[in-house]
Amino acid sequence: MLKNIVSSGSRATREGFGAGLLELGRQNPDVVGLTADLMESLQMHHFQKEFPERFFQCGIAEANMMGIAAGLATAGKIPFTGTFANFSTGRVYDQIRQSIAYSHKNVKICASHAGLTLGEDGATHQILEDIGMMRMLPGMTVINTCDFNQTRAATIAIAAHHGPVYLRFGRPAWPVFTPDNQKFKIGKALHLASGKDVTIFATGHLVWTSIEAAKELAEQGISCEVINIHTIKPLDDEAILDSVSKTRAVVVAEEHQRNGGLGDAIANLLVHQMPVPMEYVGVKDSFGESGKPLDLLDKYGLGKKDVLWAVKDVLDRKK
Amino acid sequence: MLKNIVSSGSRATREGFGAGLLELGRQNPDVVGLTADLMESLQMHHFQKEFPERFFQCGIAEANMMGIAAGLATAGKIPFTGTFANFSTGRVYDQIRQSIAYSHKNVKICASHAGLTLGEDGATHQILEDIGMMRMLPGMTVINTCDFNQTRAATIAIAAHHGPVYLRFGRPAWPVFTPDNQKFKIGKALHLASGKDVTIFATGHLVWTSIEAAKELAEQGISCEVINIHTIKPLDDEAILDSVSKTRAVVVAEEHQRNGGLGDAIANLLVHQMPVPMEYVGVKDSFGESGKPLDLLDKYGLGKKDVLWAVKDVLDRKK
Amino acid sequence: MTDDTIPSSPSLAERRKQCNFYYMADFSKLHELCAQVRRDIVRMVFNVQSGHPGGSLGCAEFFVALYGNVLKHRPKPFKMEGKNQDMFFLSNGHISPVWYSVLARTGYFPVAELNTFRKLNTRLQGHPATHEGLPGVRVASGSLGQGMSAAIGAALAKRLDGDKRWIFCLTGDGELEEGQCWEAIMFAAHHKVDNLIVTVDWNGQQIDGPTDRVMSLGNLPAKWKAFGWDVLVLEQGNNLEAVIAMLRRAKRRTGKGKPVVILMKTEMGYGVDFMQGTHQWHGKAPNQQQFDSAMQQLPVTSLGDY
Amino acid sequence: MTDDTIPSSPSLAERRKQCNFYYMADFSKLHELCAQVRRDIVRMVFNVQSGHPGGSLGCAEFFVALYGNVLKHRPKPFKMEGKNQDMFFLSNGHISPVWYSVLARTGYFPVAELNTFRKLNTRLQGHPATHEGLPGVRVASGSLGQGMSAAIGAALAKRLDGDKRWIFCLTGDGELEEGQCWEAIMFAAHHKVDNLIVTVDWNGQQIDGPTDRVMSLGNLPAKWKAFGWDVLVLEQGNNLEAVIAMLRRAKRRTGKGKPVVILMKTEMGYGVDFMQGTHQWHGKAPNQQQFDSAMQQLPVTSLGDY
Ligand SMILES: Cc1ncc(C[n+]2csc(CCOP(=O)(O)OP(=O)(O)O)c2C)c(N)n1
Ligand SMILES: Cc1ncc(C[n+]2csc(CCOP(=O)(O)OP(=O)(O)O)c2C)c(N)n1
Ligand SMILES: [Mg+2]
Ligand SMILES: [Mg+2]
Repeated sequence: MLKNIVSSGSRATREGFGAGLLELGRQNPDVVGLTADLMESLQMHHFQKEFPERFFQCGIAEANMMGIAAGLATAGKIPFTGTFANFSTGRVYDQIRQSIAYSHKNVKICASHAGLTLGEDGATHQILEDIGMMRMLPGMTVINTCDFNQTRAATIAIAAHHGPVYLRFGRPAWPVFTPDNQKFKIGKALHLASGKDVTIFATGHLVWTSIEAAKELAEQGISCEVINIHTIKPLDDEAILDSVSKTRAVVVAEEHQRNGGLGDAIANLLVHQMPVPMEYVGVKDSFGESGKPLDLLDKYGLGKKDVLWAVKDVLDRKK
Repeated sequence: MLKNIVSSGSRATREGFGAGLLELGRQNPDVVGLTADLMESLQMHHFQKEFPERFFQCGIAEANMMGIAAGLATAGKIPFTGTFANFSTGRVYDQIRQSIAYSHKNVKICASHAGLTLGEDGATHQILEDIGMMRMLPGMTVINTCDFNQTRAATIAIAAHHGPVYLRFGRPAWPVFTPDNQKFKIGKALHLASGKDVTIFATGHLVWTSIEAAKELAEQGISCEVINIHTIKPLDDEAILDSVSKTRAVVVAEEHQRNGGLGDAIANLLVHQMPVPMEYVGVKDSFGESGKPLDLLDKYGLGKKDVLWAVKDVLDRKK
Repeated sequence: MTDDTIPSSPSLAERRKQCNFYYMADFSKLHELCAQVRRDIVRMVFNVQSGHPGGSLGCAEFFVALYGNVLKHRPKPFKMEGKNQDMFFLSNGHISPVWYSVLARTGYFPVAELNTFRKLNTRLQGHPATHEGLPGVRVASGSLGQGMSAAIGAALAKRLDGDKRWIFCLTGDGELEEGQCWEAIMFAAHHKVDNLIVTVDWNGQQIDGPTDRVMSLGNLPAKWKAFGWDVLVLEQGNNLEAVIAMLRRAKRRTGKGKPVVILMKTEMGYGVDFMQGTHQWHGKAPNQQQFDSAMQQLPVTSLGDY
Repeated sequence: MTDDTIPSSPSLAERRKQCNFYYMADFSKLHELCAQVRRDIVRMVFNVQSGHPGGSLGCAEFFVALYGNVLKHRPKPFKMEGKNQDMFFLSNGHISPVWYSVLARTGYFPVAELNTFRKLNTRLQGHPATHEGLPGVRVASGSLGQGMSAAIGAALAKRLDGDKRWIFCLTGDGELEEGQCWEAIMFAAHHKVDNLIVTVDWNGQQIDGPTDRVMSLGNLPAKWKAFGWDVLVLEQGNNLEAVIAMLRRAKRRTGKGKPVVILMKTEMGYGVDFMQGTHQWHGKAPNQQQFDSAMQQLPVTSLGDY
């Protein structure tokens, strides 16, 4: 099963967003776009070109953009906001909280350049806390997609879901390995490979990393279940517990702080339902820095080797 | 031991902050205060009256206040910012992140009116995600005090600690039960009562609630260890693991979302080191509402009864 | 004859009534409503010993003028999307008492519900919210500085839809210290959002004192003008006729490529002598004796207390 | 004779040297430094194929004027608290290349370190940071809109300490769309922070296009004036003498109860013909051919490449 998962080339997840948004624009006249002076970084220029009157340039004013999106949603539009993940969350948390989440507004907060793989811009831009922030908000749907195809599909899917959504994706070209005609089901974990020794739950860019690690582990005789948790909230409790009841050892891999993210979300579930040994692959309570995406993942412990070690550590503890 | 913990009356934790800040003002000429149009709510008027030239009224502009604090700290001052917990965190997360945490600034972010016990102002003001946000920030010290005396002591202690601190306290009068001449040790969990069946880790207002619950449980023959986790970051791993290795069942009680707060911080530690059954006493992924503080705690599952149930639930699972 | 003309035309009132729009043509009734709203405010705040009477009292005329006479709105059934209606957004959410009173008394929900203000399980939250489904509220407010942005979004949507009605928004003056307000102000001018009328409750007060002392807004008209708005100054924000006339004038100024702002001078606490002209009553409830004194100053009306 | 006088006095240069303050009296040397800084910028960005050449090139004169001539500063040992020195805060952190080049070439750290820009383990982060201990940087920037606030805080501290030196700050013009800037601008006027000189890089460009199209700043001088600042407009922000003269003039305008702003017109990409006057090079690196062309336009100087 693992062997069948292969990459068909590399494309940025944010391009998947751009493609999905353009399609949506054609399907649904209520879909509108907003950006805060980062139109092309978000790949929203395709939409803007075809639907200029449905696209709102907000300038460098993210707080106002969130409020405007809330107002547009109030009047029945489906606004997609686009800026970097840092400026989509921490910069505007209170605005999202009050005007969008608490007010039940149908706003899609679309966030690119999340995590370390942003690369050279460095720590001020490399948000590693956004999943943590967004998953604390009642009523928020939190999605972190793993490749171009999934991001495109998720973009289209969230328009059909009524309610606020945080859609997180990234900057660099990244292996594409999910089907290009997939249907995206919010809240439904994707079972990528069956195994019996340990379950690796991964999200975003680290899904591919985890697949690669699992392939290597398979050669060493370690059988990993690999599950793509694209939706961090609502969490697919059932899929998680099903898998863990079998493997009884867990590794969680995410491009995020070890505090507050998917790791904590799963730990929260497991200590309540099924306490088992867990290891996290994630940033260890530090800021990032400038560098090339892969070098950064390596330095901060988010590489394939780190997934391998985490699996071995957790298997040691399982004994 | 539990029996000896009695309340000597009620005072608001924020008054402890006001008293501590005034004392600090007298001790240390580098201490300066800032507020964003909430001077008396924060009880900073005592300081302001005595040291008007060292107090900066920022108006309703929290983002700017955080930046100004960073600048004051750069030049060697020890700024204490004061506003509601909501406006101290979510409103200004990116400013804290870049200008304070990432820049290693010696700023003390002091936050009142945290949680449900804010009362009638309702959900827009009742932040239940602030601990979660602040504990994700590298280098941030996160403290949530339990009564007047502890808040006063903590206020004084954080001035002596170099680095950014988030100090969280509340609005209502609340039982005072810790010594009035205490020394506050950042990062050192306070062992309040020894027990063998379960450990209750509590923070903030819910420490008192947990003590009351533990007293009642003692009468029912259930022996609770009660530990006051006033410092959520850095977490006192040793004290926690020591206790859990004995009781092997954990309840965490906090005036916060169950997602992202002290519960998740302890779950994170335990799944890595000592997976055991846990229950959370906290808000279950919902916004608050207007009402009286105790009624709200009751409705949202943060009352004494909820600690009792959580203990019983976890003991069931421990078997 | 358009609805911008003063005095108001009974035929318009009739037409609106037939379509189930709310409209009050009779000025003496509007005055009476103002008086009753003031009683409601003080009673609500006294009742739960919490809330914000000062700003609420100062804005009674504004809300009565807006909901009683200027706004084209259908209280029942309340439609979130407000298509072909005027929409109002309250940014300074702490003055919820005056809004709730006027919403109730123009038919959005039962007047008796005012009695639940700020109590557990109420729809009348301390700060206005949509969470419990209170008719009339479209976006929550309370954390300051956010309402104008939402109003602009709604105005853009109307423009997209070819809907010719107006968006109204009220903000506090202290609230203008929030940077987000200036983001919104800049945006509205740049995008020529000219179906929008913002009113500033220019009472010169905020929590910690007079605005001039806490964080001066300086030359406020000059600020708005420099940001590209059409600026109207209303000196008599507590004069009902003046407020109505100004709101109508503002409507006539729309559609010309500029957003319109009314800088409305009001007196915080207006109508209750000891609350008047001071920041002290921004967010404080009267005690029994103060309550009695206020009730004496605010005469009973034919509308009746809730 | 004060250090505000032009042409600069050799004796002052001497005095400053003796106290280990940096000071460059010779204008031809300052011009040469400008030229070298431009080479540094393009080489740094080309080297890692990332970074922001446009705004950096446009601000070369400003940084050389400031660090070479106007600022009283001691590069070594760098003191975070900057007591009795002038302090500078860069708010638009993306133009780090120009700052790093000037910091290195005025002695804050080895010029060779420019070669590490944006590479793993560097102190020269993509956006300026204190985290790795780079001398010269006091507060991180990159997320826009925050630097003016920090500068004001430092200015307040100097006032408390009776320290008579100045605080300087540079912000982008697009950056002024951030509401926090207007909070800071309002604060500084209200608190009469008159030991502060803010400069705006008024290049009329931002990422998505000309500022006028993306989010117009409208009448920018009127905005600052309405917010209570003493406003100076510099038409020739890429003329070194004009920048120095303006910075000195600004210093003379301080101490009078108002914060001072210089609206400095620059050309984005100045000095490299194909980068000039467009937003396209805000954050793009040249390819080999473009790099060669740029290097031809920016002559080698006696200072030498890093
Ligand atoms: C973001 C934010 N900061 C602070 C507060 C606390 N607060 C509530 S009302 C108020 C004063 C508002 O002043 P103004 O807008 O003039 O209203 P008025 O007092 O005149 O009613 C403040 C600071 C808040 N609600 N939101
Ligand atoms: C808060 C925030 N939002 C968005 C960005 C992305 N960004 C970086 S530079 C820039 C444009 C800045 O324009 P300006 O200040 O005029 O600088 P210039 O392009 O002229 O160098 C933007 C939008 C950012 N760094 N920070
Ligand atoms: Mg006011
Ligand atoms: Mg610019």
